[in-house]
Amino acid sequence: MAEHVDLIYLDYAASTPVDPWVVEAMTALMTADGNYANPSSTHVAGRQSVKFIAHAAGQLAALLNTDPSRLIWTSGATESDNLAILGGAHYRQKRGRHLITMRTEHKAVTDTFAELERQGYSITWLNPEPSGLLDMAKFEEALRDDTQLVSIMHINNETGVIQDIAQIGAICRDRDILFHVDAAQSVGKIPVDLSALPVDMMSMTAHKVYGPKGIGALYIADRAGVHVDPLLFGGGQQRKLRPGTLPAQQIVGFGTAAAIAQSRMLRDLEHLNAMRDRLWSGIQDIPGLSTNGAIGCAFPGILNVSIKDVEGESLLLALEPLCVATGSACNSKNQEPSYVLRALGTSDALAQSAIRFSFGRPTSARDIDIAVDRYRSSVARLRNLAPGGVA
Amino acid sequence: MAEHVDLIYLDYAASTPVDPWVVEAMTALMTADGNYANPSSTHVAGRQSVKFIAHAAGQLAALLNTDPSRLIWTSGATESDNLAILGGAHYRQKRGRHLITMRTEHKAVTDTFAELERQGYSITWLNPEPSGLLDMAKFEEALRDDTQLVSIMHINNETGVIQDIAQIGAICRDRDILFHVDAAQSVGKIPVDLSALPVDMMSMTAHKVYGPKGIGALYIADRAGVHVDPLLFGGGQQRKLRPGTLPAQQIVGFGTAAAIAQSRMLRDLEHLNAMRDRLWSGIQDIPGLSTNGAIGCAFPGILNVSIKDVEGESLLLALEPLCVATGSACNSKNQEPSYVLRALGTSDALAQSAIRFSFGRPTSARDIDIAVDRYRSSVARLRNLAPGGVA
Amino acid sequence: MSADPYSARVRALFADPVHAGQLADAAGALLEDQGVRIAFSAQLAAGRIEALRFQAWGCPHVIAAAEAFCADYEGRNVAELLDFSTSGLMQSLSVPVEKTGRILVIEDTVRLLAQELVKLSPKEP
Amino acid sequence: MSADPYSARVRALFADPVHAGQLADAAGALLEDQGVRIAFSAQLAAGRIEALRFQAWGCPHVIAAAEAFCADYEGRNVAELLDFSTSGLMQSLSVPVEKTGRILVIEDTVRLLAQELVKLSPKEP
Ligand SMILES: Cc1ncc(COP(=O)(O)O)c(C=O)c1O
Ligand SMILES: Cc1ncc(COP(=O)(O)O)c(C=O)c1O
Repeated sequence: MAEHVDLIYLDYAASTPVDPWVVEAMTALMTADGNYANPSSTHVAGRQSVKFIAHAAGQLAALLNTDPSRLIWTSGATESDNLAILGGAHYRQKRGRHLITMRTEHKAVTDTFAELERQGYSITWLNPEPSGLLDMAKFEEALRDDTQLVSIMHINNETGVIQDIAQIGAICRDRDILFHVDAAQSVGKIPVDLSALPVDMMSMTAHKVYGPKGIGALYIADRAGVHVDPLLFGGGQQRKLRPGTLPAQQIVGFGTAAAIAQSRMLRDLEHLNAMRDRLWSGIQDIPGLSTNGAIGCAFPGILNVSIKDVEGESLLLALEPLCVATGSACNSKNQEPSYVLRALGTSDALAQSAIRFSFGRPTSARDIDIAVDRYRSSVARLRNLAPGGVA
Repeated sequence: MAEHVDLIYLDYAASTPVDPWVVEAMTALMTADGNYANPSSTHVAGRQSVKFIAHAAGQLAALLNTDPSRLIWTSGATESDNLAILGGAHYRQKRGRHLITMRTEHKAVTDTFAELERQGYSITWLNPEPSGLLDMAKFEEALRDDTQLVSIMHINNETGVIQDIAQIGAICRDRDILFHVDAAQSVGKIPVDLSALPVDMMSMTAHKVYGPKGIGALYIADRAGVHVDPLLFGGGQQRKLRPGTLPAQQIVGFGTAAAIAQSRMLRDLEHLNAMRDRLWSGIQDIPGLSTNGAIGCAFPGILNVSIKDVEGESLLLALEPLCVATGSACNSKNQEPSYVLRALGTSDALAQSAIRFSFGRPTSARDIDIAVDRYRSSVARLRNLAPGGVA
Repeated sequence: MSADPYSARVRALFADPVHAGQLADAAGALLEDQGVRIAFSAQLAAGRIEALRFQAWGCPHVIAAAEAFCADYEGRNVAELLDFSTSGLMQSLSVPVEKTGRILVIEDTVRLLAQELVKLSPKEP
Repeated sequence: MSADPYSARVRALFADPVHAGQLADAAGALLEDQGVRIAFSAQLAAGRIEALRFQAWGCPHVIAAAEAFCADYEGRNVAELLDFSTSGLMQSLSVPVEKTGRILVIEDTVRLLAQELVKLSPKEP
């Protein structure tokens, strides 16, 4: 970040820089001597845009091992989540109005279910185990004859905990329940094989994987009974499921990012593992430290730790120039302790001290070392500042 | 367009190339040494994104002479139209369920009203005069005690006809009716002063005015009773009216495009006038030629002409390498004659032959001369090819 | 969104329809249906179609199909016209199915033309 | 979306709270409320506050406010403490209104401290 040469960015779960190849591919679809035509236009220039979009759909589909025709472009995972959940629930409402999700989902999911609750649907909100994982027995108990839709995320954005979507999906498939997965944090980061996974709908977004902000996709499986009612109406684009001029440069940005992610996924994962382990081994001996979500169940790109007797907001400020998150990026304005960590059973005081470190391709050992240093010294300083004697 | 050096692009009403300054501003918000952080993040990097977004909101607000806080970012005019119309109708539904629009609106408006019709709202669909304009007496006749929302576009995307939104708005304001304007084709092209216009909501999009595709805005006036129910739910961004990570690079692209548009609007308009007049004077003497929409009521960036005894699809192909449109870009796949032109009273046969030429900053006199030449020779050739003797 | 709606062959035939026109002193047939107008004219010599021309008002597929038909049947026996069907043209030109009706107008016009030509042909003994 | 939640002054006071700590052999006050813990300790000399220190567990505004208070009142008369109110601090540090409750904990602790100090001060005749 040009203006802030000293910043150490460790917030890749909130957003990533755009890969230079992605920027280049996008630029080629914008400039006057590029392909800027409206893909809805029938003329040669319009058809050229269509080709670029088709190519990008192929790239994203290849990453997911699915057919490009199953992908609906949206403005991001938030819209994808809404389309899947509102659209799926509305489409299935005559069959039943019971839906299941977890308390640890992203706001784009929980707020959407809350809207369906206002609309008269019945929602079961499941709590995770302290590890962060969903207990399968509890899940099966929650299922009802009128259950029509289940939405469980893949990688949790705060803790990195990875749910077993294959197992959850198999249970849903058995009972012909729509299964939606918010995969905003996993697509392009860990393997996702939609030809093998019993997933009906999957939300994704480009900006968590070195693509541009403001472009996402919803995968909709080609299976009887799997469909959504649209949320937006207009020019009939995308099989009337999501109208509006297709933002070709954004789509090509997402496609290029997907292709890059596919080509280097194992390398990326190794790197993230190394960075996470370096950070963890640098701080794990601090008294009163604990992880949020079991580290063994978690994606290595995220490490979320709480610390006893340290106030979270002051810790965050003391950590500057580290750019890290407290709660989810999307509600980090909120001073309330994270509802996700609370659902894990973390006390308010501990939840309030949570810091989410998240790593990315550009993260270096030096970044981690600075982070270790800064975290240790900030904790020490704030503890030193606090009065003793009161619990 | 690199691959098609010979193409003559005259479809700027469908989409425009992105201004190089806009591309540059966008790139700075994407690259690793730029400002790529999530604007929802509280850390220094996140706050930097927020500043860029605030600057862009200021640029767009300045173009419209309004306050930046009145603008909601969306994925384009389609979403803005949906948010205004569905959201406005839902918000006001307890007061009444009668709504008014015109048959010549864009699909993003007509399809949204059709959805409200399915939801049980009562819609009055007004026809324009043959000029394309709305007759004020007919409009006032259509108003009812339970009318809650009126949506009339500013510049028509097919004909260029400009509605008198000041007058329509004044009538609505008198009766406390929400007045929404789809200004996708006018913002940045002709003066729009929201401090003076009695408009409650206005939809706009960047890609018609040398900004990127996939970013739009909805203006919502600061007036009692003016509000919308959200369509999407999530992280609480944008006063809960439109959640999702703000796509900073897209917003900055729109803002930059708005600033450029403001600085050169009169120059642009002069240029478009010259281009339109040059084309018109080059073809107006062709027997059987007529304009769709009265040229005197139209924005000079668009010239829509029909021609007797010439089949539209063949004309379009014969016109290659001109990139022009038949109907609206968004339904130009559709072989049906344009519903917009039909609503003007144009016969099916004439509507089917309609060609929309639209001009932009890069349009040159040479482009126009080639277009004139090509149009004349194509018409002559196709007429020559046709059998006589049958009406 | 769509790929190019016209095959290379349609584009070529549309761009240069060498059989466009009307023959003087010739048998002809003219039909209008499905928003399409087709006319053929033919000159015979000894039971053979010596020259075949078309006129058309219609979409590029119709024009290309009419041109392809003329190019194909010029020089053939009148009797062969009776076997003409559009299915081959539909395929070779990759005409989208929704345009079948229009292309059938060509078939009907060809049949009309064949009837006219049969009348003119020297009867076989 | 938000601007920097901390004013430059808050940032400076938080970064370098020179009055942080606890004085030995001093009067003190400690309060916990609103999720905030504050302690002050003070040494007197001839009715004046010779040294003033704080300890705090709380958000940056609380820490900065405690530091600002100490810096301000060191050297002053004990009696002046009784007039202390947080409204000046709220303004000079641009504390957001939703944090008023927390800052009032400082005011309460100061009042406690003042009571302690008044007990120790030589009575005026
Ligand atoms: C798990 C999860 N779901 C949804 C979202 C929302 O994604 P977007 O910003 O693309 O709307 C995010 C990130 O913000 C996320 O982490
Ligand atoms: C009048 C009008 N309204 C709405 C739209 C839709 O805009 P967008 O492509 O930004 O969704 C367009 C252009 O396609 C338009 O011309």
